[in-house]
Amino acid sequence: MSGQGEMTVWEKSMSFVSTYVFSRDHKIIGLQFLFSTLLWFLVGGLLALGIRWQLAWPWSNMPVIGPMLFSAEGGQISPEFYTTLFTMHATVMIFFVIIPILAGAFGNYLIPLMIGADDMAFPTLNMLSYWLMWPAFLLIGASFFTAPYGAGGGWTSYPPLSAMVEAAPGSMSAQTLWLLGITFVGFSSMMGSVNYMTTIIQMRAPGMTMFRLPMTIWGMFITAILQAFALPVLTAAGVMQLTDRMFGTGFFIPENLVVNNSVAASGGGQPLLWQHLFWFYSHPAVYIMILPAMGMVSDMIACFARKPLFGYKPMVYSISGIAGLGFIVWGHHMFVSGMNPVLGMTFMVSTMMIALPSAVKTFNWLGTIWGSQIRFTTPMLFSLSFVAMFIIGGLSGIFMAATPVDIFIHDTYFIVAHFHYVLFAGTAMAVFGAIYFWFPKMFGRMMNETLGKIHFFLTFIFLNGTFYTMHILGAVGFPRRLADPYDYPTFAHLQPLNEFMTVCAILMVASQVFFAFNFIYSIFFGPAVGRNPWRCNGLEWTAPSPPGHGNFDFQPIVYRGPYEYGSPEADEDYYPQTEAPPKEAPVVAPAH
Amino acid sequence: MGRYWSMLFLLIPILGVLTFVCAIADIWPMNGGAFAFPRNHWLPENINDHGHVIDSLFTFILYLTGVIFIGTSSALFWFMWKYDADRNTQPIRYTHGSHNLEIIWSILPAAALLFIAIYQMNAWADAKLRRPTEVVANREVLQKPFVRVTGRQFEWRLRYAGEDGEIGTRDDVHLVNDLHVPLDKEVVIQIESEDVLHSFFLPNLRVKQDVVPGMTQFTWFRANKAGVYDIVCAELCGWGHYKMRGRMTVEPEDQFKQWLAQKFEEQEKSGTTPDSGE
Amino acid sequence: MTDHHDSAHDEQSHGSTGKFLTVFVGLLFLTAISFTVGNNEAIMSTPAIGWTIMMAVSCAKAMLVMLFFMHLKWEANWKYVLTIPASIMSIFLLLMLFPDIKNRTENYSNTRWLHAATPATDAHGGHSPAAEPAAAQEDATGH
Amino acid sequence: MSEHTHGSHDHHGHIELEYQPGLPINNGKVILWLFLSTEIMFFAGLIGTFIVLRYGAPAGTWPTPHDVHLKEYLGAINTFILICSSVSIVLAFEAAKANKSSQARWLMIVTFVLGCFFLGIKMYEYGQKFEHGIYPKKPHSMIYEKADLNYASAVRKRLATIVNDINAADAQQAGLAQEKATLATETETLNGVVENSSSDPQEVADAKTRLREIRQRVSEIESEESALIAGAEERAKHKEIAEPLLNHLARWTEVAAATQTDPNLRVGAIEILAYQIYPLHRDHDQVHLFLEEEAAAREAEKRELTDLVELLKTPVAEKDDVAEAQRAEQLAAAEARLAQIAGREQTLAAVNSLEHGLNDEHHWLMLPIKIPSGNMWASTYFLLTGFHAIHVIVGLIVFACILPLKLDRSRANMLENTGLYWHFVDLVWIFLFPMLYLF
Repeated sequence: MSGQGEMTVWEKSMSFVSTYVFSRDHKIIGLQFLFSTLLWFLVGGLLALGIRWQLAWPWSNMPVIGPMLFSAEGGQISPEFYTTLFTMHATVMIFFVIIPILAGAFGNYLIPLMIGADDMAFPTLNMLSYWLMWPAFLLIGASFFTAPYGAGGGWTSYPPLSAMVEAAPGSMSAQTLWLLGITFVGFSSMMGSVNYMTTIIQMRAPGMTMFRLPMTIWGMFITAILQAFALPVLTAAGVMQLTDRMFGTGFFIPENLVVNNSVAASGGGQPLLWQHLFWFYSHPAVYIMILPAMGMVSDMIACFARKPLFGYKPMVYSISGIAGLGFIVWGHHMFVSGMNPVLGMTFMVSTMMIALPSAVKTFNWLGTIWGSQIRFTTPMLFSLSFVAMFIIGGLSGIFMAATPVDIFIHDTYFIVAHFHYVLFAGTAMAVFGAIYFWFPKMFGRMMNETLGKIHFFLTFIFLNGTFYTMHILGAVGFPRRLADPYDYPTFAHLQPLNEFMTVCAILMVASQVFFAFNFIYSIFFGPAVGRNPWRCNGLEWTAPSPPGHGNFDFQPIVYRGPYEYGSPEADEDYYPQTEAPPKEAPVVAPAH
Repeated sequence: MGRYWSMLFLLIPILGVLTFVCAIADIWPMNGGAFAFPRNHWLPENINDHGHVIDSLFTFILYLTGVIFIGTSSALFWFMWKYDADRNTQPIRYTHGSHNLEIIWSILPAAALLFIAIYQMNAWADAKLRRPTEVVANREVLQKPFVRVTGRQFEWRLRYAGEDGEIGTRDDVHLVNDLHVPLDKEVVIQIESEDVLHSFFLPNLRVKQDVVPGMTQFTWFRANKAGVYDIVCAELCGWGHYKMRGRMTVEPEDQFKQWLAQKFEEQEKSGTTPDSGE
Repeated sequence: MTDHHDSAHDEQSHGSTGKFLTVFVGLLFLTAISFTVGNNEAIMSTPAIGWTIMMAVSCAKAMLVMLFFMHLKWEANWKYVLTIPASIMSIFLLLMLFPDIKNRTENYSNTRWLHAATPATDAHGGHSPAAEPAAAQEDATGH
Repeated sequence: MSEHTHGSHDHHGHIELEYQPGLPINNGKVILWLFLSTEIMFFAGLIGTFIVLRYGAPAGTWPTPHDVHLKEYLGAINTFILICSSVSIVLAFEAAKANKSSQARWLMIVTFVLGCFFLGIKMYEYGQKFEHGIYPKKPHSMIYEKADLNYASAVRKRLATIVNDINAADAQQAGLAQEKATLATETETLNGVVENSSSDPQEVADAKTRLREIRQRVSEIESEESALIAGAEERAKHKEIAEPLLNHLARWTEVAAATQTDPNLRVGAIEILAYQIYPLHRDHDQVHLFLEEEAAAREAEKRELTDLVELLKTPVAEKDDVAEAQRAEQLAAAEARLAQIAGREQTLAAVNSLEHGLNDEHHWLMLPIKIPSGNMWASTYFLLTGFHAIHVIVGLIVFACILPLKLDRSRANMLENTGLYWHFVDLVWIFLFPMLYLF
């Protein structure tokens, strides 16, 4: 807490630009991330509707949004544009929504508040990590509008398709812009993650031992480790693919490929190498996309169940276990890729094992609400639905981990169902819950509960309508990324099911209007609240709402873990981390 | 509302299981309604002798996960129903966890998962590692492929070995997208790619193998039902990915031989091979 | 240890100039070893031995630099927390790439051999698996 | 996570703390070590790529340093430089810790200069590679994996382009000269018109306009011409070299490779071509065998042709117009072939005297070269050393930023962190040096 004296000095001399635009305050940066990612969430959702439209009614004009989004196509989706659609949907959702909203928005906002620090360890670096997202936003945005079509290599960008200009003539420079954009995301995430780790290691308030950290912080911490160690490998691979495209190096291109009737630059490389390097990042990345959500859900469930989190330490160990195992399971994305089949066996065993910590977490959440007193608030409903959906997403993962089964369901809609259950029904629902939960801290006002519940109800119904049916498509073997699968006799009869899913998807996107209205309305007109509207234990609830510069108007000292709800020692049913125990002298954690 | 929210969560296991039951039993409640669902919403018919392992593994995992799914989802529902703060006047159970429970619910899933992992290794090895052998001159050698499938934007080029059983000789038959396979015979297919990644997917045979440029790979199966089936490309290969469709005809061996001879004759007459166009 | 002296966190300096110069000489000596090994035809005739020696020497050099120049020898236990995970993961990444190395040549398609580099002593394309040179030839001329 | 207590008070004096979480090191050092961990992963990705491509390359094809003009001793010198700079920066840190700021500054300057030396040597090495055409390039690299027909035709195309360009330039020069001459004549006529007092004023005015135009055009022509004239001599020289190469090296090879029935001569022809352009040490013996074989074949053909010519030249008793014409044709063909063989021999003799091949002798030729696995070698070499060099440059920028500061005890932390980064750069080089120069 050494910074507070200086803080007030520079606070006075700050202009509007340095307060709200190029701010070094972690809370402003967090909100900047939040608003940017929510906007991109809208874009990603509309892109998804494009995909769904094509799958339900192929080659038909899309009303209203069609002419708006793809006026060049006259509202009809062309096959090239379809590849761009799913590439951009995934890219936007993964790199611009889920990762930055968890690590960028909530990570930034919550880490210093929850550990009792006045700011990040390196505020300027923190600011840079946000502003480095902008080149990425612009590059990938530009790649979408680059003629003739945007990047069309899928978000996995497998070479040679993506490494050779000739292979995807529609993508041209768009793919190059895409790769550059991903490189910037990499720099931004790398800066953010080393900063988070340093902050969590170094800046904790007195008494805040590692095992008194809220699960959210543990999630963020492990996520930061994953990002810091996995992302550089993707950056390296991305740079190599860039040089393949631009200078003719051929790391991922075999000798003299004849693509599109032209002989490609002399290569000698290996397409599978890209897949290894890519998944070395992108598998841990799927945990990057869920661990913070798990942390936030744990906090919300404990708070609204008014009961200590069941098995805090096992929870911590299991997310660490997920992180550790997460690095050695990437090969399960490559079971049928032509990788050495012996490697497939090794990866299969490690993949099976990673289901274990996930199971432990689920049981612990159930254990938390067992014998509790649940308050059915909007954040709680979203959190419980996270648990319910995560069960589905986790169990469907076992199918893919079993290598022989994966032969059949690999690259089918079963996979699409699986990761949408984990990422949308899981993470995105947790994020909605977290927004409802921390909104009062961010803006000093409450969001409307009724609108929130309507939002929850509709989203919950329609997301299951959309994604649960995908399992059935997958069981038939319905492949992903096909612009028009109904030419295949095997899949021709699946169109009605797809229509049903598309209707659900449209309604699901439409129900977000309740959220958008609620969010914007409440920023200005929501009922004002005090410091601790939910009566929670965390350090962030002892700061003013919203917290000023330097966060705390007193020096927080931590006496206990974050989940002491209903403690017999306390007078009320919660026991803030900063509240000194009665009569006794401050309890100090044993030093060693 | 309170505890009635748990009803929504109860819908998950009920509708979830119901969906799968309907799919497996091939009953669609809304048949003939606004969404006229035709049938066959389950694994496509398996015509590969080795494919049963995959199907039974799939159903085994489905039942196993189904039980866990029902169990956990019902627990979630029940806890939500029972421990509503508005109704439940009992004080909370102030506990930080149970060491024994943690051990139990770590070991049980671990054992189940390890069991699945080990149980299916053999199937994996059969599918990808143990290429069928044949006896040539009293020696057991790896079986030779009878056709080479080359993926190319956006078609499957086939080169049948012809009479002599060797690919790369004069009597090869060149065709596009038209795979014929002898019935009830163990066959090996050599797969390659000319340009980008493709994936050779035969849904009815439970066969899928990515085709990597620069690599020669083999896949094998034994088709046991005559008919015409789909060849699907399951790896994004460019804008025309969706139309990279092949047709596989399974027919008795004598018919197959006859057909091949006829195709060879046609090829000899026209004097061109599909490859010569390049 | 206290953080009173943030700037120079240890009063009794652990590294003296003499120690650093000794390490310096050691590094030069090790460099000389790998240079000699790399240029020694007798050793490099079985390259695996040469490679192993050189990598061992490099690891020794890396350890010297890390222990003395990067002061790890005198640091508290945090050094393990901050260095070991990355080292393990990087080594694991390299190890897992190994099984696929042979994919590049062992599963090479015959058409590729026509374009791939072949050893100089093998000018007649004898390196390609003899299975179907004719087919390969045909394909090549087709392009 | 190590936590520790300390007794009395926090140095800002806010509150009496009895308990201090975190590591006993400053935040800068923590974040720097974490950053170095990410860097380790980054280079692990790059080195992993190198290993996969190096050991996945067809056996025995990876270029030796000699093949690609890589000097081991330059790598060794660079290693030496980096080790020296590591020592100097660690001593600078010690000096700063001991509050000897001027000594620290001197040591930092030494480090900075050493870093610049390292980059200088690297640039020299890169220059050498570029000069020899060893770099990946779009759409097709100059490096070919093997000497096949593709390669031979690429050489022929390049030579033909050179000759065509020269011819085009010559033709342009001649055209310009001719235009100038025409304009000169026209000027004389127009001058006559202008000077003639009896001319129509309108005509005179027109003539004057035209004269102005002509003067402008002539100055244009002269400026264009001057470059062409200046290059004429060089062009002539180049043409003298390139034309025989095109005819007797490239075309000969292509014809031989297409028509020879003897497989040795067929393969050998292109191998010889590749060797003449860029001699690989390992190919030496074999190419000489090929050369001998070709020479023998050539001698045999020459003898045959000479006999034929003699036979054809001996007068025949019977006069037959048709037969006579045939004989003349045959004679011309045989003599043309003999001339070709003579040209081939002459060119070969000239080229064989070159020690380092055509490309080295005449950099402007820029002919395609054959280095097995050469493109992958160049890709990995430039990737690894390039990223290392970028790290060196970043280090130098950091040095440049801290040099103006007073490097006393208060800045020792900054110096230590800079040093840690610099040592990491050194560490990477410790592994790159044997892998790239000695393996």
